Amino acid sequence: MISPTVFFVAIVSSMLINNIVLMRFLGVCPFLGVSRKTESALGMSAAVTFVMLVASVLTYILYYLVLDPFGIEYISTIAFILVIASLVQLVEMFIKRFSQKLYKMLGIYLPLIVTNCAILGIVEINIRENYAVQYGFGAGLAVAVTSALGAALGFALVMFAFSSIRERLDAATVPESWKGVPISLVVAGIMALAFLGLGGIV
Amino acid sequence: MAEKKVAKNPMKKKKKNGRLDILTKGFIRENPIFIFLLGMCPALAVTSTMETGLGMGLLVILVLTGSNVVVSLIRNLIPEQIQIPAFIVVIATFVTIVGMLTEAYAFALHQSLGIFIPLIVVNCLIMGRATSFASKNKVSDSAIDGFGMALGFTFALMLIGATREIFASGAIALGVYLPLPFEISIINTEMYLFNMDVFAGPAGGFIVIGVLLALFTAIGNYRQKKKEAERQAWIEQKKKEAAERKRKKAMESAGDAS
Amino acid sequence: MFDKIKIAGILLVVGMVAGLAIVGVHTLTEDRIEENRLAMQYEDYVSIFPDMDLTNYEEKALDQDVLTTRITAYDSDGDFLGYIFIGESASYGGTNRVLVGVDSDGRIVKVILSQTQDTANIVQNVIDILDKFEGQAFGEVDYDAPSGATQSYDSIWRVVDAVSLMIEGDPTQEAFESVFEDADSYDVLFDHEDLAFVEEFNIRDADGTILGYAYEIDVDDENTVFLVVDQDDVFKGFVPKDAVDDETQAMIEAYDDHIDTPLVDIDPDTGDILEDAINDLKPLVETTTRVDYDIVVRYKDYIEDDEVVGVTYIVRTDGYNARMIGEVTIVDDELFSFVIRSHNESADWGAIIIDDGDLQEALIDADNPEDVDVKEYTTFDATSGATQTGEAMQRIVVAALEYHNEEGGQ
Amino acid sequence: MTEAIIAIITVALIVFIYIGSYVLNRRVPAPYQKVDEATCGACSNYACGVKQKLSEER
Repeated sequence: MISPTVFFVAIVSSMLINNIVLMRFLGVCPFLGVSRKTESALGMSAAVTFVMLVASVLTYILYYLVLDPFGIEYISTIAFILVIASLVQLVEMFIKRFSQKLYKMLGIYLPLIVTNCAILGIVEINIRENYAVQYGFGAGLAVAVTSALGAALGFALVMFAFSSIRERLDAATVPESWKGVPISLVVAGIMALAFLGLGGIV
Repeated sequence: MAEKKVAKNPMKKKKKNGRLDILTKGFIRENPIFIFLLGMCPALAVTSTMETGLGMGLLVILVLTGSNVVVSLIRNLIPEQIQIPAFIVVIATFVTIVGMLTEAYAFALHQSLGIFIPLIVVNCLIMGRATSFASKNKVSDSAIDGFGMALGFTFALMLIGATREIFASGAIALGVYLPLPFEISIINTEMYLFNMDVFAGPAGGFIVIGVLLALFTAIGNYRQKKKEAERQAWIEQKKKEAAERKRKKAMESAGDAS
Repeated sequence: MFDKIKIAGILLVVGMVAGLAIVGVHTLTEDRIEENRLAMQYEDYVSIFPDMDLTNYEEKALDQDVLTTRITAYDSDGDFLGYIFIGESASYGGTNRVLVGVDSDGRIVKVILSQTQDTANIVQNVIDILDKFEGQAFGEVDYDAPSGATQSYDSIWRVVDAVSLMIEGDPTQEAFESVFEDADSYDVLFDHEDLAFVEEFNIRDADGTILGYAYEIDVDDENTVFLVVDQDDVFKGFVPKDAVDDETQAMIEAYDDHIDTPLVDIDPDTGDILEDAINDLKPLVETTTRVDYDIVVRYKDYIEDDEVVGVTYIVRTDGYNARMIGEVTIVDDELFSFVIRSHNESADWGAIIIDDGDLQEALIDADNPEDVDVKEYTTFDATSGATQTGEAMQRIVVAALEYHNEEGGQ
Repeated sequence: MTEAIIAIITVALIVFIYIGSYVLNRRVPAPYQKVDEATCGACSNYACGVKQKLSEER
């Protein structure tokens, strides 16, 4: 039996210490691209959270029930990206069919997720962590999903904070050549410095 | 009267050698990182040293050239409606293969790039070239385009990597990660006291790319202003010439009338 | 329709070609990748023992929580260089793989963090401090933990600690080895209360066969002695754990004459704690049938007219926090009493149901203890610790009954 | 050898599923929605259906 602290550490470390955007450099494209407005940042975060959770479950099962037993781990890259891509297609289809409201909220962001390295990155990291070997298949799945949730929350946190800063930046007087992405990157660098300090938590 | 030197029309495009242009446009004019902001994740993650940046660049060269060739080859075989997913399959296959080759022949590089090798799959640059160029052009042109674009990408990664490495360690080493027969430092300032570790870390990555982007934007702005000024000057001259011609004509017609 | 079939066909062809290409490259590169992975391991080995002969080393898998492998290193002349212990230990980012090199004098050569998922700058803090291990002898390892890297550092420390225990030896294990040459491992059976000895151990050889039993006696705060008997309860002497003072040594030696006599035949008259221990153990030995440590120890038979009417079983299981030991008495094939003799459950959760006693009563009264719904007795906490404590208690009763029914109370 | 065949079949199967789901998704029409063209133009995603629709409309 694994103790509850494992889950706590998994959430805290993947949300704050190994923050997916600022420490692991995953999902930088949406971080820069969709963070101009707080509203769209939150929409993107919601879509990422949902897809990330489902994708970690699916790929974990695929890896430990198919790829690992047959010794064909080497096809995991192509298998994972295609699983994520088809997942996104199916989710988009269902949302289109059954909930117009939800589609209005998430519709634009769903296709963007296929090329979001955050999802594929977290899925790969979860497999590399060997949770199934450490905790057993079932508990390992729980830990993997927990740390995926932590990563998604960390993404949402940084997206929200960054979009708020950018809304202010738009109103600030910035030298001509620094306007837009360059100054945002420097701001992101300062945010990364701040997150560096969170490393002392554990 | 000596003939006045006529200013060239800056708006008229210089005639360019087609293939050479395809090859070189990725360097500055259409640089994937500095101009289009494509593939920012690897640009931040694997550029703590120049050599890892170079290594990543080499892998992208292999994948992008290969996928462009294959996409261009099969562009007429695949029905329109399933083109994009078919391209993704092609790219994912190439990435898997290149990943295995790296692990076999450049193990240190494979270890240091870590999960960013499989993540080449989701690099927008590769899919972007496949849809916007390779699916519409000949095999040879697509190959050159892929190679050139990836070369520009490599150049950008190396520039970022070199900047970060020199600030972080005061030296630039080569031969640590790539399977080269030698291991040397290209530049060594020997100023160990002034090393700033933060540049090897995440914060340094963001800041360096930000500064370099601002630099590129500034250069671009300067060029554009220069071009604008040239254009203005040319228009002024043309106007003057026209006015001159008009005056002459008027004088001639006045002379005829008299 | 034809269009759809065409698309499906193309899909399959694309998939097959992609799969073929990947499999092809895999078969080409497979061996080389394997070689590279080995070479990476060797690199670590060589950084510990530069003279190590990579064609001649022994690798032994260790059956231990932290340490996974022990490598015995020789130099090119075949001379023994030392051991490399490989351990895996959890940190916040994932599992850390740690290598500890130990030379033939039992000193640490080097500690290497060979694989980690922790954040780079935290890892750097830890690596900076690893040099301090170099050259230290086990038993007196001194270290400064770096600030802000607690989890990463602890995971390394756990491995060094485990190596230390393995090199320094475990005093308990060594004491047992002085009696049984083949002694390889031991388990704590259960804690005794109100007796001269406090803990009972069994001693096993490498195959897991039980060689004998030991009872820990705390003579005073500093001197600890084991009373050892073999499988047939023949007295094997008292052995000291660690070093003992002269007085205790003299007490032990007074019993040397009795070695190899059945315990029940010993009738000492020394008046010290060792005599109490023997006197306390005698009745237990007479009535105890040991089955297996993890399942059931048949403890006491109640005999009336030469017929066994009741049996007490000691059952050990894992509770929420640690080992839990229960005593189940069965009279006339029916549950008579059930007491938890020792546990380590937290006072807020698990201990509440144990102290409460309702679950014990319910288990005794039930026709079939397996059917008792533990959750009813842990309503204050439906999710975690308490439920598991309750389930452990239920397991104890069920195991005792099962064993009793199989053996027919014989 | 069986391992290789399983690998090929797995890849083919996943490709089939993916492209199948893609085709199915394309057939389901998206509910009409107003898109902020300026934000949309700044994004360089190839797979974005909204963007394709916008360019078709133009």
